[in-house]
Parts: sequence; C-alpha cells; structure tokens
Amino acid sequence: MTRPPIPLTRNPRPRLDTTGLVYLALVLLLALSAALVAARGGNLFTTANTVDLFTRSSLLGFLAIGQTLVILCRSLDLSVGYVAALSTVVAATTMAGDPSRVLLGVGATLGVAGLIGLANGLVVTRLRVNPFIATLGMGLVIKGYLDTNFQGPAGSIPAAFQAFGYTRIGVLPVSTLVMLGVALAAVLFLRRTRTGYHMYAVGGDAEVARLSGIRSGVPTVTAHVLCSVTAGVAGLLLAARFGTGSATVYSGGYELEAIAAVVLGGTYLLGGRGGVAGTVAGVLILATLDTVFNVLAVDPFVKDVLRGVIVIAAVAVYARRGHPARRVRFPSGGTAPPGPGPGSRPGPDPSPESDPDPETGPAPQPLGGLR
Amino acid sequence: MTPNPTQDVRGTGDSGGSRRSGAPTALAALGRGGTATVALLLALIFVVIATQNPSFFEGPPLMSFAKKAAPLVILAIGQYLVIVSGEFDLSVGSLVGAQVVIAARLIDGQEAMTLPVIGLMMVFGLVVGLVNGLVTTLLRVPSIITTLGTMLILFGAVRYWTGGAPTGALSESFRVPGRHGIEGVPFLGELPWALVIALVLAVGAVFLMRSPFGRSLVATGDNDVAAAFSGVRVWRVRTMAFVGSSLMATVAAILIGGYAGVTAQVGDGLEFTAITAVVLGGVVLGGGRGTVVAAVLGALTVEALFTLFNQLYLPSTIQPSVQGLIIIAAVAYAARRGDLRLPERLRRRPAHPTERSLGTSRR
Amino acid sequence: MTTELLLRMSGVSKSFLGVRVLHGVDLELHPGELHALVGENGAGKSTLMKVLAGVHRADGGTIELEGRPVSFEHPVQAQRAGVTTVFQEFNLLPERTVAENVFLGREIRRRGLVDGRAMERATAELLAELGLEGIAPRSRVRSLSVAEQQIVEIVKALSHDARIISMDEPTAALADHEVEVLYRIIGRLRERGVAVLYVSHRMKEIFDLADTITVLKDGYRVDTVPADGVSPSELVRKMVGRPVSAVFPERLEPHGAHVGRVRLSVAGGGNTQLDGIGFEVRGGEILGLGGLQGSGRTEVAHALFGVERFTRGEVSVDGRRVDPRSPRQAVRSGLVLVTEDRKTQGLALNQSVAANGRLVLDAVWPLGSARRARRLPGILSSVELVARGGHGQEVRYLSGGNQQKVVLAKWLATEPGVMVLDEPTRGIDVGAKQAVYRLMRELAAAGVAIVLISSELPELIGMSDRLVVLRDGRVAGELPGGSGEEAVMAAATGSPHGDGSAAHDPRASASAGDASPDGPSSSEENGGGSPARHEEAAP
Amino acid sequence: MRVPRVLLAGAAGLTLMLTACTTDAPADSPEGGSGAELTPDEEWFDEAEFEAQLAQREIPPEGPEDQPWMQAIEPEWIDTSEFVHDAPEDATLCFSNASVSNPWRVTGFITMEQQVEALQEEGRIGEFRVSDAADDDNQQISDIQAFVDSGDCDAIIISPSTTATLTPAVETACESGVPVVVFDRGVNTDCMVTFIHPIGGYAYGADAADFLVENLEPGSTVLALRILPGVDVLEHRWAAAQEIFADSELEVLGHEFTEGDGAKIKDLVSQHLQRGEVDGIWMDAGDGAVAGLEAFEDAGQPYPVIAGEDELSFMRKWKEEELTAIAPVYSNFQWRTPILAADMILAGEDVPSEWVLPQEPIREDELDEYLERNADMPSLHYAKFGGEDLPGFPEAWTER
Repeated sequence: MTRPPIPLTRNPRPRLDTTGLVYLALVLLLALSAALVAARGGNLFTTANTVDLFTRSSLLGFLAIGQTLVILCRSLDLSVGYVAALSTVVAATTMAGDPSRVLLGVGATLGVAGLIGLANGLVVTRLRVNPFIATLGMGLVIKGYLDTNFQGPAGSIPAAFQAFGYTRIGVLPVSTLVMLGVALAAVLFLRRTRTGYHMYAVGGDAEVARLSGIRSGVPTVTAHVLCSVTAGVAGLLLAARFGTGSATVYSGGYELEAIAAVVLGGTYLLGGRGGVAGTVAGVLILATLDTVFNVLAVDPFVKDVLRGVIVIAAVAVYARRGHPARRVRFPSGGTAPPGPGPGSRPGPDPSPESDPDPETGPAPQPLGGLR
Repeated sequence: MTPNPTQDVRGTGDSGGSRRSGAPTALAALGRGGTATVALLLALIFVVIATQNPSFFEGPPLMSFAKKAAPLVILAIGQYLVIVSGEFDLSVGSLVGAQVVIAARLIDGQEAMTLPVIGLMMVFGLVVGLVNGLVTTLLRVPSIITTLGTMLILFGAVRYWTGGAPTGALSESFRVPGRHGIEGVPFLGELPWALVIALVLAVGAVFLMRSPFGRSLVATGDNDVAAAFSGVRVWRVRTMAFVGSSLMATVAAILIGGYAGVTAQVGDGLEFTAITAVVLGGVVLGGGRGTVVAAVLGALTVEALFTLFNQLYLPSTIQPSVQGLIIIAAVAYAARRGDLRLPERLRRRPAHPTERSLGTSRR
Repeated sequence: MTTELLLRMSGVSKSFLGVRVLHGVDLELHPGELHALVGENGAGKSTLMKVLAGVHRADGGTIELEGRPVSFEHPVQAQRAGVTTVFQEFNLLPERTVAENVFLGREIRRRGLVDGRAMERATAELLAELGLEGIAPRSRVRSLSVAEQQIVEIVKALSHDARIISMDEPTAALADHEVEVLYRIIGRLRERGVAVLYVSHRMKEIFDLADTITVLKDGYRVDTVPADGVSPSELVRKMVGRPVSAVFPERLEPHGAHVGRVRLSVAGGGNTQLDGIGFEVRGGEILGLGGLQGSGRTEVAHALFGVERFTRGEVSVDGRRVDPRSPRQAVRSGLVLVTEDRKTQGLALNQSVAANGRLVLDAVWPLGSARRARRLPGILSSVELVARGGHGQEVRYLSGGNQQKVVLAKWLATEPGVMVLDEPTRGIDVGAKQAVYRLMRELAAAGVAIVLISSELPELIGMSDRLVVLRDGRVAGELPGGSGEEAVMAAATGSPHGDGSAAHDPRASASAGDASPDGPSSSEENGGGSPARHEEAAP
Repeated sequence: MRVPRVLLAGAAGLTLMLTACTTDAPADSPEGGSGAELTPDEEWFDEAEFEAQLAQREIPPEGPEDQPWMQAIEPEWIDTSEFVHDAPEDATLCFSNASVSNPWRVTGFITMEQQVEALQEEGRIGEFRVSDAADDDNQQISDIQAFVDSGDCDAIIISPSTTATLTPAVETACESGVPVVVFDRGVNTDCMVTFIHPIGGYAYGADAADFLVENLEPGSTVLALRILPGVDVLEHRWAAAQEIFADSELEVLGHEFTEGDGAKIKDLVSQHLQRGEVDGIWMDAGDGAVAGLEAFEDAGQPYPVIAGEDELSFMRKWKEEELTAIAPVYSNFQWRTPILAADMILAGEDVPSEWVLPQEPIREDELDEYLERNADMPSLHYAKFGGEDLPGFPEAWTER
C-alpha cells in the first residue's frame, strides 16, 4: 500500500456553498413559476408582478435580516412583530403629520426599538432566560402596552415620509433599495467588524469564543439590539405605507415568517453558520411564492399549506446536505479483506452515514481519520 | 431543538466546581424541577383570589375553574413530553382548532356519528404526531420549523376544507365530556368529566414518566448521544413524544369543543400558552429536566393567573403584559437558582465522528 | 540554545475540589528550547499547561516571564504575553475559515474595519514560513483533515507572536507522515527562538525532539534532565516510579462457565475507517486493543457496538453471527461498550444515579426492566460507588471516578458476555482506577470476555492477557500479554523493534512497517473465527 | 448574582410602569372591567355621526323593497359616464379582499361570488380577480398596488382591512383612473366612486343597547362582550352602547375582549356569574353568543336578555329557548352590492356616491320567518345574507 506523497496539498474543488444553493433554488423557483404562469397564459415578470414581488420582500427582508444576526448568535427573537407594531405607533405619533419632525420620528422609533432589543439581549445574556421565553414574554409585554393605550390608528405620517413606502425607481421600490442597503450593511457588519466576526464565534462555539477572549454577551446583545432596530425599520416602512400608526399589525405572524426566511436562507438555527446574503434569497423565495400564488389566484388557505410544506421540505434538504463530512479511510467497497472470508460482503454500503462524501475531496486518502 | 443560551458553558476542565454538598435529600427532591417554586406561586395566586372572592373555593366555582383549566392541563402534559425530550411542538394550537372543526363538520349534529368521529380524530392526531416526529427525527428538521410548518398546514388545510369558517355542528353527546359532569356530588355539586379526564391523564402521565419509556425520554432530552449509546432508539422515543403531544391536543380539542362549541377562533395561540405553562412549571426548554407534575401545576398557574386578572378587574388589554413579565421573571428566577440551570450542554464537536451519527441515530 | 531564561515557574500548586493535583512544581524554559513534559496520565501535565495558559489559576507558586512575575487570569492575557497553547481539544470554529480562526478575537483592522485580506495574507505568510503552502487560508476548517486542523492550531499560536508554545500531545491524532510535518514545523519554530513545551507519550518523539525533559508523577516534579543524559528505560522508570505489575491487581481464579470459550470473534471486519480487523476474545480473557490515538481503536469499538458498523467481515458473539446495526442490537446480543467519553456519551448528567443505572435496561428490555433493575443496588455497591445523596443524587454532582462507576454499573446490569471498555480510567483518581481494575479482574474471572482500549501503555500492558495493536485502521500485530512498551509502541508506530531513539528517519521506518500491514495473525483468525459455530447457550 | 436580580426587578418595575401609567389617564381610554366608565372614547365617538346613523334607521330607503342590497338611504346620485366600458363582457373586475377569516366574511364572499357568476352568465362582466390579504394591511396595500400596476383592471373593488391604514392605497387606486368601489369598512378619503356600507356601527350598537334598556328593569346588570380593541366598526358599536347605557339606569358590569373565542366567552361569563347576577348581555358581534348562553345554563341561572347577531346558531338557540333577544344586523347582503355597483358604473349608470344600505335588526316577530328562510343553512351562516335569488342557491352556501 502506498501513500500519496504530499498529503497536505489538495485540489481545491469549486463547490457550491449553501448560499449559492439558495440562490440557485431561487432562480429555479423563478423559472418554474414563470413557466407555470406562462402556461396559464400570464406573464410573471410584468411590472406589476415584479413590483409586487419586491414590495413583499422589503418588509420581510428587514425583519429577517435582523433575525439572522440573532440566530447566528444562537439566540432567537419572537418579539419582532410587536416591536414593528410599536414602531409604527411611535413613528406616527412622533411625526404627527409634520414633515419637519420626520427625522425626530425616525430617531425616536429606532431608539425605542433599540432599547427593547437591549432589554431582550440583557434578559437573555444576564438573566440567562431562554431566548424563546425572553422574547415571547417581551412581545406579550409590548402587546399589552399597545392594546391598552392604542385602540386604533394613532398619529399620522407626513406625505414626505410616506414616500418611503410608495416611491419606486423603475420596478424597484425605494423600500426594497433600503432593505438591500440594510442587507449590504449587515453583510459588511458580519464580514468587516469584529463584533460581526464574534457573532459567528459565539454562535458556533461559545467556549472557543470565550477562550479567544470574546465576551460572549457583547455580540449577543448587539445582535438583539440590531434585530430590534431592523424591526423598527420594518415598523417605519409599515407606518409609511399606512400613513398612520397601527398597533394591531402584530397579529401578522411576522416573527415566525422571518425565522422561516432565515432558515430557508441556509442559516443554521443553532447558530454559527449562515449569513445575510442567504437570508435575502430566502426572503425573495417566500416573496416569489406569494406573488405567484397571487398571480395564480391560489386560495389563501392553500397558500398556508404550501408555505408550510415548502419550508419543511427546504430545511429537510439542508439537513441532508449538512452531514458532517467524514473522511474516508477505506473506500466503501473496501480493500478486500485478506483472504476470501466467507462473510466478506464487498459492495455498496447501504448506510448513508458512511457513504463517501464526494465533496470532501479527491479520492479517499489514508490521512489520519477523525479521532 | 432549543436555541440554548450560550453563556452557561463551563470551562473545558471538568473540574469547574459544580459539586454541591449534600442538601437534605427530601428537600432537594421537592425542589427539583421547580415543583416547589410553581406550587408556591400557585398557592400564592389562590390566596389572592380567595381574598378577592372568598366564595371561589366553594364547590361549584372551583369546579367551573377546573372545567376551564382541564384542556390546558392536558395540553401541558403533551407539550411536556415533547419539551422534556428536547424538542418543541408549536402545532398544538392549530391542531386543536383543526380537530374541533373536523368534528363539527363530520358529526354535523348526528349523535350516531359521535364515537366514530372521535375515533377518527384520534387517528388524525396520531398521524399529525407521527409526521411531526418523523420529520424531526428522520429528516432532521429542527422541531421548531417542523411544527411551525404543520401549524401552517393544519391551519390552511382545515379552512380550505371548510371554506374558511367552520360548518356543521357538534352533537350533544360529543359535548358531554367538556361541558357536563357527574351530578350530585356532595359539596362540589357537579364533578366535571373534564376534571376526571385531566386527572386520569395526569396520573397516567406520572406513571408513564416512571416507566422505562418515560425514563428513556428524559434521558434522551438530557443527553441524546448518551441515550443512543445506551440503546435508546432516540428517533422512536422522540416520535412517540410528538404522538403523545398530538393525542393530548386531540383530547384537549374534544374538551374545548365540548366546553364551548365551535367557533372560528378555537385553539388560536394555545401552543404558546401551553409552552408558557410548561416552562412556568420549571421544565427546562432543551430537555432533560422537570417533572410532569410541575407542568400540570404550571398549567393551573396560568389559568389561575387569568382568573385572578379577572377578579382584580385588570383591564383585559394589560393582561398580556403581566403575563409576559411573570414568565420572564419565573424563568430568570429558575435560571438564577442553581437547581434549574439549563443543562450543561457539552460542547458539540462536529469533528467528533460518533456524536452526529448517533445523536440522530435513525434506525 | 541560549542561556537566558524565558520562563520560570516555581512552586506551582493547584487543587481541584480539595484534591491536590500539582505539588510545588518548578519548570524553566529557554528560548529555542524544546522542553518535554512527560509522565503518566493524571500526573499533572495538562493541569500544569493549563496553569501556564491562564485557563486555571495556580493556588500557589509564581510564574515569571523574562524575569517579571505574571499571573494570567484568562487565556487571552497569556496569549498577549506571548504564551500560547495548542490544546488537545481543538479550539477552532469549524464553520469559519482558517484565517478567521487564526485571528479569532483579535482580528486585524484597518480604518476600523476588519481587514479579511490582511488576515489571509498574514495567515498565508505564517503557513509559508512553516512550509505549508498546501493549506488555503480561505478554506473552512470543517473541510480540513485532523492534521491540518492541528496545524491551524499551531499557526494560531504562532500568530500571537508567541515566544512560548505549549503543545498537549500534538501528535495524538496524527499519522506518521503527518508527524513528520510537525517535526519540521517545530524545527522552524525553534530556529525563530520560540520555546516549546511539549507533552507526549511517545518516547521516540521525545528523544527525537527534546532538549530537556521534565518528569511529573502524581503532581510532583520527579526530575528534570537533559535529553541526551537519559535513556528511554530510565525515563520510563522515573515516570512510573514502581514496577509496572505492582499497581495492577492479580488475576483471579476463573470460575465462570464461559471461561476459555471464544465469546467474541471478529474476522475481516472493515468499513470506511477500518479494514481487515480480526481477533477473538475468550471468556475470562482481557484483550488489550492498542494503537495510537486515531489508529482506529475507538472505531473498532463503535463498529462492534453497531454505531458505525462493519460493512465487511463478520462478528460472532458466543458463536452466533451478529451484525449489530444499533447499540440496542449489540446489547441484546450480549455485547456492551463503555464509551470513552463519559460526559457526552455515557451519562445523562441531570438524571439520578438510579435513572442512569437502569437506562440501558429501560431502553433495551422495557418490559423486564423493573425485574432486572432489582440487581442495580447490589451492582452499585459492588462497584464501590460513593454518592452522598444516595441513588437519587444527580450524577453531575459526582466526581469523575464515581461517574465512571455509574457507567460501569449501567452496563453490568445487562449481564454482558462481552464488554468493551474504551479508556475506562481516563480522568479518574487512583482509588477509582484501582476499583475499575479489580472489577475487570472479577468480571474476567466470572467468564466475561473483555476488550480493553487504553492510551496508557502501562495499564494496557498490565491488565491485558493479550494485545492487538492497530495502526491506520488495520491490525498491525498481535502481542502476548506482558510485552514491553517498546514492542507495543513499535507495532503502533510501525517502527522496527529496538531502540527507537536512534536518529532514524521516521519516514523510512514508517514505510518499513507498512510492508506487511496485517501480519499473519489476522488472516489466521479470519480462517478460524467465524465458520466455527459454538453451539452455546446465551449467557 | 446580585446584578441580574436588581436588573430584573428594575426591568419589571419599569415595564409595569410603562404599561400601566397611561391607563390612569381617563381621557385616553375608556378602560375598566370595573364598568364605571361609560363615556365613549372621543377617538371613536362622533356625536354628529352617531345622531345621523340613529336617524337613518328611521328613513325609508329608496329602491326595490325585495332587494335590500339595491336600496339606498338618502342617496346622492352621481354620474359615472366617464367610466363606461365598451364591452362589459370583457371587463375585468378586481377585488382586494381583506380576508375571509371569519364566518361573516365567508358568507358574504360566497354571496359575492354567486353574484359575479350571475352577472357573468348574463354577459355583463368578464373576469373576476380576487386577492386575499389574510388580514394583513401591508399585504392588502401590495395587492391593491399590484392591481393598479397590472393595468388589467376595469374596476377595483376594495374591502379594506383597516380604515386608516388602507387610505393611501385606496388613493393610489383612485389616481389610476379606474373606478374604485369601497365597501364594508371605510377609508379616510372620498376619492372612490362609491362607498357602500350599511348604516353603521353606531346604529348596530344602539339597536342592541336600546333593546336591553327597553327589556331590562332599571338597575339590572349588563355584561358587554367585545371581540378586539381597535377595529373601527366594532369600536363604533361599543361607543354607541356606552352612550346609551350612560343615559339608562342599567349597571354595566364591564366589558371584556374575547377574540370571538367561544371558550374564552364561556369562561368569562361563568366567572361573572360566580360573582353575581348578570341580567343582560351586550355583544359587539354575535360570534360565540351561544357559548355565552351556555354559561348561564351550566351555572343553572336564567337566561339573560341578550343582543346577539343574525348568525344562525344564535337565532336557533333563541327560538329553542324562547329567549328575550334581538339580532342586530350588520347587513351581510352588502357583499352583493359592490359587484352590482361596478356593473352599473361600467354601464355608465348613476350610483350613489355614498351607498348606505338598510340595516335592520331581526326582532322576535321576524325570527320564525328568517329561520324558515334559512332552514337548510349551516350554523355560522348569516340570516340576512340576501342571496336567495342567486342561481347557486342554496348549494353554494350549504356546501362551502
């Protein structure tokens, strides 16, 4: 038996990472949808449909981008829908229809949202409350506040700011551009700041992060603050579109949809893996589905069914791909055991775990196995 | 899978000093799983209710409370099974709604259909539980996503089937378990069937948790790798837990439908109430800790809290806020006390060959 | 080697939970020196390294770095001072790239932003300095081999501009040819004036590399000697400090019905990690399964236990062909595995002693578990379990040794015919070790067939009646009980017998050992093991 | 671990203050399960509108008597000739629906679809496109925008999910030059060609409250059951009731939000019954009225005087138990009108600029008649759905 001479070199093989896969899925979905719509005698890419698609994606986009950061830190935020609802109210009452108060309104909204995020983050990190409970509880607290104090529309958004909700450049609504801007900022944040790097570390392995001198609270709290702030931006968008503050928008189930978009975008629910680029694709996939359902006039209840099925199926596909890459020391067919033993059964290995993973590299090398 | 907070991981050395010197065993056992805490909280709430409304503890009002609380108790038992095995079930609210609507539509007021339809509901519950369980264990979809998906599917499918609003009607006999009881019991007046059923199920659950299956389930929630190495068929016990949860939701649906009949909103939001109840009982999200009795007490506490809010004439709009604060406070308190600390999740090393393959062992 | 002193540790003491694990240890390091730290497992090597690394704080004693007293409260402080450590467990994020891991926690920034390119460049430079252009700074750690991950750890240490690097068994997971790369890296480090504190069990490496050797035993420093002033056998004597056989209990008079019969036989077993595995174990016999870490010992155990099963070859327990596809099936066939990692694989830490003890019964024989569990109290007392809270105590509050006893009790409750013990004494104190040894002897005497996997050569040799040594997933040789450590190491490393300290090129020796990978023993067993059916009743 | 404890206490205290402080300001909210407050919330009470609606109840509507959906109260006819469509059989009607999330909307939507089919068969309209926003305001804004952008719609019908928030979207639709018809809940603009609605929430709430005042002894107790806060049509009902109860000698025990959930209603009523007598029930919508009544049965107490809705399970219960009851009506037949209005607009016929449909409660004397008319209909169906003359009757409603 001979060994390859230089064990440490390998051919880097181009391989599709998860984000690439999500975008591929998006393209396939678009193609399939276009074909489906065309078969019904329609056109998916009319201005109307395209605008519709983008508009749908911007709101969910804001919420999902923030949620991505939180999930990367191995946390969760179930309060974003409530924060968005509160934000519409704060924005509308602060602006009170006065164009000169737009900046103040935006500032106040994002400030309030940020404070809620701070509270979420501190409850999760300092009080060590499971994020599921912490943010669910926070959501209930906000809901109570809204229900008690705002029965119906509150305040008013000046026309100048309503433009955020309605203006568009070509087929691209301004809100989508802002969403993409926020996404870009988030990507830069994750790729170009230490806190961003540390989010992956804390979510990936808190102990490694700690040993590397990272205070695990900081990235987590930051993620929660940013998540609430993006929820605040979503609230601003809603307020701009409504022209007023609407306390009841929390009933939209945004938080679960945002989590679905994040997971659909290939971010690992237990943290440390994934990114905002994938999330944007996840958002676009959900928005495409909605648009197509709309164009095809699918019953609203069937939409829910299809959404449920698609989210489960997509995550199941990732789960399959996410198999730990086991290095293969001996090909599964096997070097025939010495001597024709009566029980030797060379042949394809039926168990999926031990299938050689074609992505791990060229030909099975007799490198040290995983310990 | 629970998104565990990451900050509780101890040093790599196994000598972090977590040993506690022997507290009196009886006390420790009582406090374990937070049963004492939630019992105390429940007692406190009952005391406040009693001061507000002394007649609350005369038979009938108490029985009426029990009748109302029974479905949540049953849901909490089901949710407990899933949570203690380390997973979530978000689909129970939708399932309750779906079951009531199915019952109304299929029974459509005919007494003769009652039993067959109840049987069918059980089968449906079983199927939903199997799907939740198998998708989570075999396809390795995080349970929060799986059950979120089934929640959407059930919600949409049932409404699609009935055109958006429930149709049909429940039969009188269907409504008996949820609405009526054994008449003429001294002092209590009427002993609601719902209470009887909840008690039977609670006692059954206590015995289940003391059975080999129950112990395997808790061990799986605590450390699924160790459980798998010990011969536990992890996929199987977890799937059974999901089936248990769905069956409990079905029973709860029979009681809720019986209690108040069919309305379009039946079951909305029950999943979160049930999770709240279980967590309030000190059962740890992430699995492996907490008792079924504590979960039942948690459910009673939540219902008592709602009753108290009412007694205090607390505006119904502010109730969610108080509810939110109480659950955060309760979990924070539990996390602060050592005995309820989240299980010390050992570092998962993806590089370790056995962890993955066994942790999700699927034969 | 310069004479100027880089590090002086003097009188370092450390206790855990009242148990003293370091007693006033002194250690000195000079620039460019390779200082080997040797001793048995549990001698305090790792603790000493962790004190130096700032993971643990010493209870007593001083550490001086270049004459200035220092006290590291956190690994980061140590790293900033130029003292870095490559732990046995990798501290890497598998989902991040090599460069990101190397600079984790102190990312290079330019104008406030992290400069990923600069980090990649710096990583590439570090790799190039070590002559390791093969690893791309942008590849994800997940996609690297264990050896490469080890190298990333070293590069990470280097990137701190380290003046002292401690390495805890860096070759444990490496194959020979990879060890050679490590030699080269260490050579370069020393050229740069870096002092290396090196923990290893492999004599050959120690004598290949070390300038100075410090021997620890039971938390005391026994001696510090120049490497060329001591022979391997002298060194072993210093480490062990007693005749090997004395610490292990005597064999007991066999009395079980199964004594002498073949209870486990494996022939031609293989999967993606293993090939041509063959051996047999008789009732009353303890078979030692030796080999370096990563040689496939644990994989054999897992294959037998149905975790990562054999896809080729055959296994028989008490003469019956078995093909366990899950631990459950293995247990049902009478074969149990005491896993190597107690906490992640052995115990549900939040459950009580009693619950853990009957877990296997509950899982495998749910109907009969109550009846079988009646034996449990007796078993727990026979393993000498000390649990202050009684059997209701949660196992996480037990010491390592007592936890291990719970694991053993859990398996004994199944009355196994074949017991595979993977590192049964790792991380437990001397008293508990003795208890485990005695228990093994008693079980063997009662006719149980035992397979012992251990990294501690004295233990392996002292306890086993026969040794099978693995190398790179194959059987490298079979040795009689009581063989010398050198012989076992030779088989495990593939080097020829004799004095391994000779300035031999490890490459050459490795290929020499490869010439006949499986030796005659395994093919012999292949013929004899499986077809012969012993029509025996189940245990 | 002192810090977290302090933090927790602080956070809890702060949040409680935050949530509680504004409730103290009585001007802001008509809170109080305690029932003391009977001043309608200014935000929701428009005295003039209240008076106007009460008056409209008495005005005989114009239009065919056997087709209440074509009747209009004090219509102001406007010319729609600018919207005439050359080939109405090819005209596309686009309908942005808030949702079909409750039985009232389900019933109405079926009626609407049947009306569409009828007109399509007559060749009076062409395609009918629907988008359903599932109660999501933002979604509905997008839906309307999509209709506008597509340029295919010859008329846009909107049933807004919320009044205020949909205003900008409706304005956008108007600006596109396509005739816009709004019905059910209104919007804060009058840019649409016609706004179709029954008399309104004040009239509904007043019908119910007046009935209770008339049928209960002075000093009797009334419990108000409401669905949700913040929905204008519902808030108007309650505001009108508050106004009327304030002038009466009835004691309002409190008002509770039930989300229309039967279990919650039954529980709340049971609890009130434990604490004392309840003589009357006022509901802002009939959902779960039967569950509320069952609470009385189960507690062994006499049935209250109750104001429910024209939902069939309630009406059947009313008949069975011979209750003293009224079924206020929020005319479900209004779902037909927008289609007919669109048809008229595309034909260039005049339509009322604000099309106020009649809204008459069902009283005891009409109970049998309506029960008979709807004998085949399922529960959770609305008696005044007005689709008896449509071709799909009755299968479309019974077999939904």
